[in-house]
Amino acid sequence: MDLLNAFVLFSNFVLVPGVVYGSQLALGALGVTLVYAVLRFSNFAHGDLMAFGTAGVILFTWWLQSMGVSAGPLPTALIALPVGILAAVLMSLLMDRTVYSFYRKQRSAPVVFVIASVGVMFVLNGLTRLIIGPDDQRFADGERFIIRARDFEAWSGLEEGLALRTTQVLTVVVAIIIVIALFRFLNHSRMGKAMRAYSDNEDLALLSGIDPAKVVFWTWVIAAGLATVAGTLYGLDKSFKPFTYFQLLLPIFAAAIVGGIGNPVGAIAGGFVVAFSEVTVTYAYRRVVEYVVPGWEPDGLLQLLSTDYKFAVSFLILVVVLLVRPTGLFRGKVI
Amino acid sequence: MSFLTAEHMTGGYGATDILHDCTIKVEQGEIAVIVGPNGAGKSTAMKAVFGMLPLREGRVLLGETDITAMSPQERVANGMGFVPQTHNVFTSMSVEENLEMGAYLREDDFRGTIEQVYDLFPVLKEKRRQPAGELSGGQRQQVAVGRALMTEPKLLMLDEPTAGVSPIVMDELFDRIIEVARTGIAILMVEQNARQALNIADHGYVLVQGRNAWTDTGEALLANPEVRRTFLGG
Amino acid sequence: MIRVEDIHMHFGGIRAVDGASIEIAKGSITGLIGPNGAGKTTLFNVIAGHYTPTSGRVFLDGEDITGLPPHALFHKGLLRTFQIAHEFSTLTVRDNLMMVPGSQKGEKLWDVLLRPGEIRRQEAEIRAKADEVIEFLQISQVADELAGNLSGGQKKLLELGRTMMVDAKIVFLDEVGAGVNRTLLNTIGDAILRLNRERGYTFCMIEHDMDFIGRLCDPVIVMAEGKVLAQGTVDEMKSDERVIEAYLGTGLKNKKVEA
Amino acid sequence: MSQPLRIVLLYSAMLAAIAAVGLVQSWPLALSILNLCLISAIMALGVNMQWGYGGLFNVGIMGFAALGGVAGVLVSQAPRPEAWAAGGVGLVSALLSLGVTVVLASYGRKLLPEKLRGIGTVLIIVIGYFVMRRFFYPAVDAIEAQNPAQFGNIGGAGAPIILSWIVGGLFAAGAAWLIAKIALGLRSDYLAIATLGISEIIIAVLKNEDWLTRGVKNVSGLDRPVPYEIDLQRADWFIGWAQSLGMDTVEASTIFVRLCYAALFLGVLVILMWVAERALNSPWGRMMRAIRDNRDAAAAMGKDVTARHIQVFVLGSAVVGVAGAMLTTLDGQFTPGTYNPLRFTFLIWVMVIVGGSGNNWGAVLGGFLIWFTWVQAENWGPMAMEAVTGWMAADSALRAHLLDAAPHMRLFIMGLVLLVTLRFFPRGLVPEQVRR
Amino acid sequence: ESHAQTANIGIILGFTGPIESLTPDMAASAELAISEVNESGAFLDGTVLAPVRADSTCVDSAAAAAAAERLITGDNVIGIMGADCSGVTTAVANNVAIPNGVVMVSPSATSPALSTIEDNGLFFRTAPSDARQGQILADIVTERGIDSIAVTYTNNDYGQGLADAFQAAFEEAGGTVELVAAHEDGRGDYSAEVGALAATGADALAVFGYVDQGGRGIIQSSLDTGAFDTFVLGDGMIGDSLTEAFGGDIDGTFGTAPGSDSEDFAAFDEMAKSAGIEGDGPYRGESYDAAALMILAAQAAGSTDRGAIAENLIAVANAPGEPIGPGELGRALEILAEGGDVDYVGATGVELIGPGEAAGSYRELEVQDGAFTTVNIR
Ligand SMILES: Nc1ncnc2c1ncn2[C@@H]1O[C@H](COP(=O)(O)OP(=O)(O)OP(=O)(O)O)[C@@H](O)[C@H]1O
Ligand SMILES: Nc1ncnc2c1ncn2[C@@H]1O[C@H](COP(=O)(O)OP(=O)(O)OP(=O)(O)O)[C@@H](O)[C@H]1O
Ligand SMILES: [Mg+2]
Ligand SMILES: [Mg+2]
Repeated sequence: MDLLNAFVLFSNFVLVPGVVYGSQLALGALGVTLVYAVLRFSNFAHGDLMAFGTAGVILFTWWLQSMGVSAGPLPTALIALPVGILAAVLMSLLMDRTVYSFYRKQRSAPVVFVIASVGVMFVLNGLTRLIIGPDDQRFADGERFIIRARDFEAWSGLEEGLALRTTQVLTVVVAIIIVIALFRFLNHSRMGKAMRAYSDNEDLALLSGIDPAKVVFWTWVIAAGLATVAGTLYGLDKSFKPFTYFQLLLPIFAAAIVGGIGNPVGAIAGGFVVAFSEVTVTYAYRRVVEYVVPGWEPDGLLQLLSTDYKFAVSFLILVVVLLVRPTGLFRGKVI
Repeated sequence: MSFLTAEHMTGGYGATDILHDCTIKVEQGEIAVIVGPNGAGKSTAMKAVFGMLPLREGRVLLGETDITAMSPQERVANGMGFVPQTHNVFTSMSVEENLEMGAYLREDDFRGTIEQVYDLFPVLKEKRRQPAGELSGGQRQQVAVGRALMTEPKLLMLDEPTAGVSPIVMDELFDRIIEVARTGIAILMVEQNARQALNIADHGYVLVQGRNAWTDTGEALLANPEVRRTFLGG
Repeated sequence: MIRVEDIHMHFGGIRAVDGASIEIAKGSITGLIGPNGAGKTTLFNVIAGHYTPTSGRVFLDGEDITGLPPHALFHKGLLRTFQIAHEFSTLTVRDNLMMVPGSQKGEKLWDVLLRPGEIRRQEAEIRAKADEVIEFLQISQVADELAGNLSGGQKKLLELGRTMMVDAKIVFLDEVGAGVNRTLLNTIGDAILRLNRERGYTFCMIEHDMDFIGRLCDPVIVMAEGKVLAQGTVDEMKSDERVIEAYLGTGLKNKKVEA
Repeated sequence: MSQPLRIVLLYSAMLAAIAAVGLVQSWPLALSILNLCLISAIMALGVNMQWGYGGLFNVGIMGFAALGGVAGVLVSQAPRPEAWAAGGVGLVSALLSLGVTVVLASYGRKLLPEKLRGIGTVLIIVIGYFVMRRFFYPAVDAIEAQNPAQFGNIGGAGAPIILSWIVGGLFAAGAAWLIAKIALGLRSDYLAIATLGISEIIIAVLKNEDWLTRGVKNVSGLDRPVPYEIDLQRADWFIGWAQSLGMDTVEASTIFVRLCYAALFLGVLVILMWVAERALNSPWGRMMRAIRDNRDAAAAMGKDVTARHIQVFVLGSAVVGVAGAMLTTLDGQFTPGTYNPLRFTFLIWVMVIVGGSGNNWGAVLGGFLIWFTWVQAENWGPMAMEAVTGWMAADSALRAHLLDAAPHMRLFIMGLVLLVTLRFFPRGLVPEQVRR
Repeated sequence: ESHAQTANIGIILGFTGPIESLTPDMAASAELAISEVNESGAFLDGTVLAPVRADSTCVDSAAAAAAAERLITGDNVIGIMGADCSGVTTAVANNVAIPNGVVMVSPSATSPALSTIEDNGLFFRTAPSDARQGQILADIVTERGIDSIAVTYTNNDYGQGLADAFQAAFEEAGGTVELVAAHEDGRGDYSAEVGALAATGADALAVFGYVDQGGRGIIQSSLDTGAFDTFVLGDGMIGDSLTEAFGGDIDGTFGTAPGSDSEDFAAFDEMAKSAGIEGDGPYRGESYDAAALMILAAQAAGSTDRGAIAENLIAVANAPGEPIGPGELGRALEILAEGGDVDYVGATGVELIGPGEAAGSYRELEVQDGAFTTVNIR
């Protein structure tokens, strides 16, 4: 019984939030990793692309809501998703046409692309705020909870409650689906292989009759799609604020790289590493321990490290991982 | 009117021309070999034929059609296959995937062709799952040629296919190339193993500093003492 | 001079080198041949310190050098070339050569700031030396070209040239011949012989061109599947059944039919 | 266009732009922009050493700049004996026990028998950690209890702040050396994220360890290497001097002070530039480029790649540290909150790449251009927006909305400038030159 | 009048960066005061005031200083409303405003260190100091019989200052603070903080942050995980967007916000809303007051001379004189024009003590049926 309580407590404050945040990072990291794998640069504009796409979703969601459309228990945003994705895709393609394609022709060094993407980041940053403003926006609707902590206590008769939110489940489910889909796509579809070939050796890809334009096109379509989905799920679960999305960039990159950048599986793993290293290390284990070891009343909080260092810790763990596995958990690319 | 006609090619990578009025022709079912000192422009000529080098002058005809303006991947679609001298495998992809990429444009079932390639280069079959980047130099070379064969081209261009392959494989390779030619495919290759190459060549081109120095049949060039001394190592 | 004892080099499941033991006598030109994937290059990488072997030892003049980093071995007079050319692509051909000599004053920051004079003198010497090598390799026309822009063969020549910039004890050549014009290759052969005779360089070279091997090498070591298959003079090897079967083959089957 | 000519042209264009600010807006503004340009240029120079020469992808610039700032505080702040009396002993013993732990741990690895090695070291570290906590927390609490509103930290050495420029360099160098020892085995983006992580850790420490530099409570009112405007405005000699020039005393004083700073910064930049140019154009520079091109081959040619990498990483970081200390000096305060990757890492990278990595003149120019834009975009943005919305009805909702968003055009314009420059100078304004 | 001359007032706030979502309303509020004055036409015989905005970025001292430099030497403003975050505020004050003898009135910088800078009587702030609010909050909490509490604060000098003050006072009064955990604004996820805070099993959670920043995130995930349902809020957390978001879920939550009596603030809020300032972030009232104070001081001085404004600022802010609430600026200008005295109270009950600091009184608010209601004045 106590063990069960301990477990529920732990899940409620560590497991569930960790998994959800992890999946959110993972979805972001997938986009970053894909662009890196195919176009060979770290795309700093990804965070703001997420914000841009999500802004699109939000605006359309509002319109739907004003029209009285709704997805029942699920958030209306899901219906609006395609619109946001379309917006993000068009924007990415525009940016590629106007910015990146030039450097591809020039065969510029990856770092030039990176800096160009910083430029794109600034531009998107401005545009997003121009469209929807810098403020916090709420667009979640439908059934917020699947089960609330109290209801759970009542239902299970335990002392500890476990809350589960629609958005949390949604996030995880979508994450799983997308990962599987993407994985099959890259490894088994013709275009997927073409992408990998192109990323490996551009000239030789030409000699195999691969059309670079197509590859680039699909890469952006997928990346932008991922960005919007990730952004929307995140916004539903937490809340939407452009600045926060920019801030997300760091953990996302951390995830992608620690997992082994250029490797989808790595992105997922990385997402969870980062998320859990944030949550577990700074969690105060006193009450869990009290359940597990009855009779022992520790006076401290049994907190390994104060939350002030949460961000630092996640990076520390990241560095350690890299020292053990220099190209990430799943053998990422080195360019 | 030959199958491939690349005439008066003049151009280079930057300001200075590498090729000067260089002409190369290949007939279907024939093997043409380009030899010459290092830096003569052989690879450049190949790239030019394949549209990977801007030409200032000259034109490239495939059959009747003028393909001078075509992009490389369009040329592939038109039945040209090319094995570059360097960077000629997808290092991060498995051997098998490398071959599959060769067949990228093919709609039909290419399992058969893959098997043929494996018969030609048995090592590759063992290593089919290994990333090409981890292969030995010679093994890579075999993958590269295999990839090009997968496209089932009408014109096959090889830039030093035998560089770094062991004698036994080299002989196999030349045999295979002859067979391929017999099936009516035109073959254009650059070789430094010039003797063996000219041995099987119908036509030979000796390139010096981007110009055609000698052009003749394989035997004739092999017989030409001047050529022997200066390019074939006596 | 070099003694290699039962080297194993495994990559995951792959046994690239699987218990090879060889001796390279001082002053010899030893040939190392064998089918593609036999483990020759890997063995070189182990000897030259690029890989630390899974097991086994390497000795240079009786001193155990297993696992020493490449730059340390360089200073002990052990040089190597790369099968797949490793040029410094954003340096000119001349700079590629000039950067080679060890213990250059100009590579110490303090001296750079404090002793410009000396450095200028030293640079002059090194430059002269580099130009000699360029001259010899017949690449003067591209001396100031970026190495990245060289032709395949020219890159191979550059590889060789770098080993000629310093006085080495022993030089490992990994297929310098591949892709090099045969006439030029002969002159290179002569040079190797000269360096060997006059300056007492020891050479160990991987080659697939049997004529070239034949001209230079004695003894010849044949590797296959990570092990030493046979060893002896070129002619012995040429007639050795196993070697023919595994490596040499029996020449072209279909001779070209006259059109 | 030959490189020297190009350099001359671009540099004079840049200075003209700054002068234009002086003429159109005001000279104090122009000068304060110039000062920051100089500091940015030095940072860019440091990063250029690491990336341009060594090909090291350091994304931890922020951290090194911050360490430079710390030096500013620890050097110049007045000593606070009462704080040391309160917790000095504890602090020192904490540091000692830390040192002892490290030593024991490292020796333990060698001495302990194979089996015990793993657990042994861990044990030593854990014990050491707790011993350290024993001393550390009481001491820290004692120190932070000392008048927290005003101080609550260990104070400084009370030395002239200009010394901190050197000390800051040393701090950064020290940290860089440690990091290099740990992380330089990593390649490209992996090194990047590692350095980024470490810099985030540095900032986290500075934000939360109040006993050191008051954490987020900030340290302000650091003393200056140059006179205060107020004093000048009261000094007769200055007033007279200003009048003789026919200038308003207040403006004269601000201009004068900024000129003093400019002189100091320029001095530092010139020295560093001299060294950097010497190094880059020497056999050392050639060796670094070779290593950057191909580590394996360089190693095979007898170059100690790791040692060189550490060397250039430490040097570059030191330069950034110096710049960091200079910045703190100019601000007259140390605020950990200031240090965010966008401003102190990515912006510097933009400077280097736009300027032309691998080329000192380029990096410096990049520092000037990007900082100039960064500051000027602040009012170009709204101006542009005014212009765009000018034709709209004064009360139109759209116009209001757009004007509200005007400040964000700052980043937008920054981005445009960056993209356009990079579009026309893909290899940077002054690209690395091929040495023929 | 066409021949009326104009004067500029600088408004320097972090329009981009961490608090970009708070500043637009703050600026608008300040401009509200300015337009109110312009409409009255009573300022210095019809001089028209024009607001000039500049971006402090909240974090980048150097950029902020440059921006302020522009305002002062470029646009020659008569005074500066700002800056916001203490870091940039100090930088601007020390390096630009004070050297140039320009008045600065910050609506939000609360760092105690600012009290001690050598400001030559040029630096003022309408935001009350943390120490006082901490004390008051502690009293309220104890009175409500809560004796164990967990505290989280936004990791800047405002948050930490308030947290420190609160902790001291609360423990003084015999309560126990189980855990004090900082949170960074604008982070992606706060489950770590909430997890730790929840583990303390404290009765309530004190949140000293900003209403639409990390503070909101903390409350959100506390509610989601059922960790806390009663919250103690600092002034930065008071705002309708909070109640809009969580409605009845946070009934019983209470906190403090500056303001002598609720009417004044309500009046201001009224004006603000009708002027199209939808948001309800913190510091809007303070911003309005800051601008108003400068203008009144100028009026009292009878000129837009920078020095004169500084000399008169305290006088107009404090008694003696006719108390002036929000929306009464026109009247105040009249009085001053006639040489009378005013005691500006404004939206937040301004009272400047010591070195130009506000000693405002506080309203105690509580969330009842999903809306903030003032239950007490302190
Ligand atoms: N890094 C690596 N990872 C995995 N396998 C490797 C790696 N390097 C080499 N191998 C394998 O080891 C074997 C020997 O490679 P090696 O390059 O030594 O052959 P080689 O004798 O040089 O052949 P060649 O004459 O073609 O150069 C090959 O089968 C190759 O696939
Ligand atoms: N990318 C490039 N940019 C500039 N010059 C180049 C480039 N590639 C080759 N060159 C120059 O063009 C000339 C011819 O090069 P090419 O590769 O065609 O020679 P090659 O005949 O193939 O020699 P090899 O037998 O060694 O392959 C060489 O002098 C080389 O320096
Ligand atoms: Mg070639
Ligand atoms: Mg090999």
